[in-house]
Amino acid sequence: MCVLLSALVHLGLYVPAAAQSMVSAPAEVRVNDTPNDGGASLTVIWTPSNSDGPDARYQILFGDSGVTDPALLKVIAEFPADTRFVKDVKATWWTRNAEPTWHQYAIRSGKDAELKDGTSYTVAVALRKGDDRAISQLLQAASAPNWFNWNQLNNLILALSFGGIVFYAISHAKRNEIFLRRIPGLDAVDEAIGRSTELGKPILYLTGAHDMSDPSTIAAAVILGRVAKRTAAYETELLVPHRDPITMAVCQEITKQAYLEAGKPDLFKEDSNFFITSDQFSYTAAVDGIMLRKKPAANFFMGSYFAESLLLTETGASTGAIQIAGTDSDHQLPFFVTTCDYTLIGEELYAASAYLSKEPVQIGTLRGQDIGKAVILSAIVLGTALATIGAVTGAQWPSLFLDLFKDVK
Amino acid sequence: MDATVLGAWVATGLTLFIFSFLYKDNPLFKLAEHLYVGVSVGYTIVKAYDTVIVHLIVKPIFEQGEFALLIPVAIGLLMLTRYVPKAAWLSRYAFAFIVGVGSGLAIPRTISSFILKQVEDTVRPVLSLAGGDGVTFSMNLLNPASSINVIIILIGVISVLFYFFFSIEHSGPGKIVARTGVMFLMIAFGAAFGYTVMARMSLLIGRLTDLIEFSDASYGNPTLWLAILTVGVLLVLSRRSSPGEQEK
Amino acid sequence: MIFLRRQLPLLITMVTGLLFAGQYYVPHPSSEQLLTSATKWLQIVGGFALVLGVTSLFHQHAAKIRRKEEGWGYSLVLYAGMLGTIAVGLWANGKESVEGAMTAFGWVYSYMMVPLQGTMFAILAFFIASAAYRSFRARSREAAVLLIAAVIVMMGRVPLGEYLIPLSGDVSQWILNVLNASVRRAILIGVSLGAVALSFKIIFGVERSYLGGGKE
Amino acid sequence: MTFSERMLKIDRRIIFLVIGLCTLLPLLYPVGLPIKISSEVRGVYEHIESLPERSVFFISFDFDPASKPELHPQAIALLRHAFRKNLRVVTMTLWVSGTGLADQIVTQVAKEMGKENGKDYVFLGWSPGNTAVIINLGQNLYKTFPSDYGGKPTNGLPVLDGVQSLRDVDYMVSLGAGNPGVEAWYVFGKDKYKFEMGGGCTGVMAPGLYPLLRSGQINGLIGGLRGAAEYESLIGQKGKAVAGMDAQSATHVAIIVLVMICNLFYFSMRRATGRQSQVGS
Repeated sequence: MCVLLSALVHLGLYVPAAAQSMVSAPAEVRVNDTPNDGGASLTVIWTPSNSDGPDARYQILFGDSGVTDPALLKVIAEFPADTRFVKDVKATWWTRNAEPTWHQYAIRSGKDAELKDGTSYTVAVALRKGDDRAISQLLQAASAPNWFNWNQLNNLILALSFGGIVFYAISHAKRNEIFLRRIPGLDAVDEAIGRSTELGKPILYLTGAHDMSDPSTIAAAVILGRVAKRTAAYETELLVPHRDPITMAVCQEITKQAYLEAGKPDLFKEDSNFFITSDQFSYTAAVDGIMLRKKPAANFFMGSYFAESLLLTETGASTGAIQIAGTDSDHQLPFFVTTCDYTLIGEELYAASAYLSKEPVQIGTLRGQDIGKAVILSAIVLGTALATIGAVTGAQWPSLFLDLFKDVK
Repeated sequence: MDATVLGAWVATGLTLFIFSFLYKDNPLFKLAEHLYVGVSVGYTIVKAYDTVIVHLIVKPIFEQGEFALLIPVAIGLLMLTRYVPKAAWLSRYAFAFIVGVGSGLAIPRTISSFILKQVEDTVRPVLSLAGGDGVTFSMNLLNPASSINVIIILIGVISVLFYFFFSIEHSGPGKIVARTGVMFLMIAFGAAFGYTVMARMSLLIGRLTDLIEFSDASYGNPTLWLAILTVGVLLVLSRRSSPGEQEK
Repeated sequence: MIFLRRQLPLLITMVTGLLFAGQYYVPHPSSEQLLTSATKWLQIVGGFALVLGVTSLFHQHAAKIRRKEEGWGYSLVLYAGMLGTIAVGLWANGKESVEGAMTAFGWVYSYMMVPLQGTMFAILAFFIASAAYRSFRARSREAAVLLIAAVIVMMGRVPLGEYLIPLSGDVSQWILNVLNASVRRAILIGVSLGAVALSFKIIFGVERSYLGGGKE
Repeated sequence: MTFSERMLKIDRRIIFLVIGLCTLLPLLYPVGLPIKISSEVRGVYEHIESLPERSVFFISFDFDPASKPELHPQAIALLRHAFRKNLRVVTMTLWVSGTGLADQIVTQVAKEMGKENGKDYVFLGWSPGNTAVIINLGQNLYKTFPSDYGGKPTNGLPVLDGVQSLRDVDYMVSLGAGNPGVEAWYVFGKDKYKFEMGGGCTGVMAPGLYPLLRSGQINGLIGGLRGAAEYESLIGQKGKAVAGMDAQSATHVAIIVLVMICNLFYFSMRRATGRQSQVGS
């Protein structure tokens, strides 16, 4: 293989000297360590020549350091001369260091060219058109691993600033009152409890499939506090079947507290929160049984749900109960939306819980996320406007902004 | 009896027992359901033992001498202290490690894949310079990259993002944007519902295909006999429980 | 003691969290080596986490049997299924098949686990139909929009629908590709912001419910 | 109670029966309606079609028996295509309860196509750790899976010749029924290790993956049984998915009819109650 290749190089080299004037050697060739990578790669950059075209081809020559005879270099790549431009490589304006119209080729360590970091190698570029071939000057370079990927700078800045915003918002929320809009679903909650009282039927409240480490379960527990307070005030029976023993213990505390706050501690029943089983379908079958036997007037489904959602809400709907759901499990949302009377969609669940709990960490996080969303919203609007201007006028300056939201590796 | 024939009988029986839930919750369903939990837990334990203990821990450590792997083993064992009340706090070290690494890995990757990439793709020129026609606005709805669709996607993304905005009251012009967001959400939910119908029906088709296959005489007609058995049991059970149900 | 029980775990979370978030931006081989080792460790620790999940189930049903609670016979069935599977599994060295021939473990898998799990979810087919019949009503403008989108997608996804109304295929494709994609994208961005915020809160010890392990 | 009200409160077991019959009858007496190919599925098919022989094709079967009817036919069709193109096929699963299924699928198709284990394909098995497994595969395949499913050491297998990590994979498809699935493979795999990637998923997951499809993060998507049926038609080997499509047609149309009837009764009921309240007032 090697012999064959070097034979090819020889053939290319010993073309008549007169023909060499036809094509000019690639000019301003630069060979550097490929930036922003883990090493073992060199990048070659050179200016376009006026012989560039589909019929001309560039060759990348490679060899050990100290080689001065181009004949001893190996051709490791060959491609049409109208390809491999700097602009084809995905990069941002702060990492691009050559004109977009120049040529660029990255030599990676592989079978043809084994690169060791710190060792220098000889590299040259040749332009071939028909039988003519011209070779640039021979350059020496060594590759090295890098400590930072500058292409991901925007990612890092975004991460740091968003983190900063969240913590700032949390500390701000600890000191000040922050406005949160009222979640309409909460009115529906009160209404459902009211109706249960009128009918003298119990209320069923589920906290979802996950344990207390999931934010949606925490939100469900917070909203349970609110519901329990109302049921205490109206003296309505509350049923909370659980799938996780720890969640049950926490919810028991929350319910007790709610009854205390409502001034009816004597009405609190320890067994209104009860554990069924952690298995998905046994739990579902049991809850369905409760729905059919006790016919609660209102069913609440808060927290995280999986395929069991439809089995629960469909049975609930068949008993004629008012159903209110709140979940961040987006794959189950369609079923809740169709079978329930009111659904807190996704983040509305967290917002409702933050609204009720008034806890600075929750409110602050929500506010921080809102700011994040606002930034993204404006970036999208502004970006679309700039991209359109760029596309219509062919101007380059919009990319100064657009590159900030580009994912480049 | 041949293992396949026995398998056909067992599989058919269990399938029918579970389907009996459609009539109502009954002991046959409960039996199959608990068996399901037991078998899948047993399966997981065997797989975890074989993969983790044998192939990822014992072999590399004793055959290749990778003693560094004792560290994750120690972390894993710490996790199990959760069940010893006095030493339960030790499990925190394990969770601290897992959750710490998990959160660290997630931050830049989430930003890259789900924020930057998604914003990058939403930000597209609304008008384009196509060939020699000058500035064009393409109206082709079927081409997702056409100008009209770029605008629709833009409206959808913005209005839905706005809907999940909790710092401002949804009133005035905000109300219109939020309402648009709701409409977009409903369309997406409708599409998801429609798509899911196919998913659920596929499961049913899969089970029925097996039942049809097992109704073959070469297996001894398990589907037929077991269906008769299941219905029979259900009838007996409902007879027996109907006077008792009044008490409940 | 409080340091060991409380601060040190939080410190570990913070150090590992920052380390592995930072790792992403560093292409140097030593940073890659760190990532390789850590993920290898997580793989092994993940195995133990699986055991943890299983044990709680173990406890629960053992208690049920011990106290002879209602339905303890089913718990016995569960145990029998589990122990039987473990026994055949270990006997077969944890392989469902050897050289293409099914082992006893493979038999349990193919003829018990596969039909059981498959049928559990197949039940949903019936419920989705009955939900469609009983709840899918155009009660409000939102509900009407949802309903129409669902019907179009249902039409466009099956050959008979496309045969009856040829346009439905293209329209459902457009709904999925454009309308649905835009909504999902917005949700994805929102959820991701939430996830990043949560990760930050965990790393800096603001959110610590994952530590669990009872009260302080 | 009016007729409409009574019809709306019909025992749901009657609907169960209708759906059962709509599924069963077409399965027993298939019709075979033609299936139109969507661009999402074509994306995956054409990419595999464009791969040169002996390219490395990586499939992760990220599903369990609960999604078997949808993803099993997809897996079979993809493997048949890959083997026919003489690709080197590397398979694994991230879902523990899917290990047995994945093993069956790979063994069955390989046997049918006369492929040799270790040379033309390998099944790496399952490993715990979810996303950690993906990252670790991207760093070093041999460290993640020191041995394959059968216990053979992976290092030195001819099928893995020249493959060090996910970076050396030419095309990757995750057949996902949830998490970890297609999204996880993108975020923790492709995002950094830059292999070309496609996806297959259940109907439940599919609508959520369209943003990734739009942005080119995945270059194709096989969605549910319909996607599998399209793929089966593309490779010209009809299987379980195509056979199931008639039943799908019947049940879908049945549900659409049910929805229409429901709304018909609903509106007639509303009009009736509206009239009543008018009379009352």
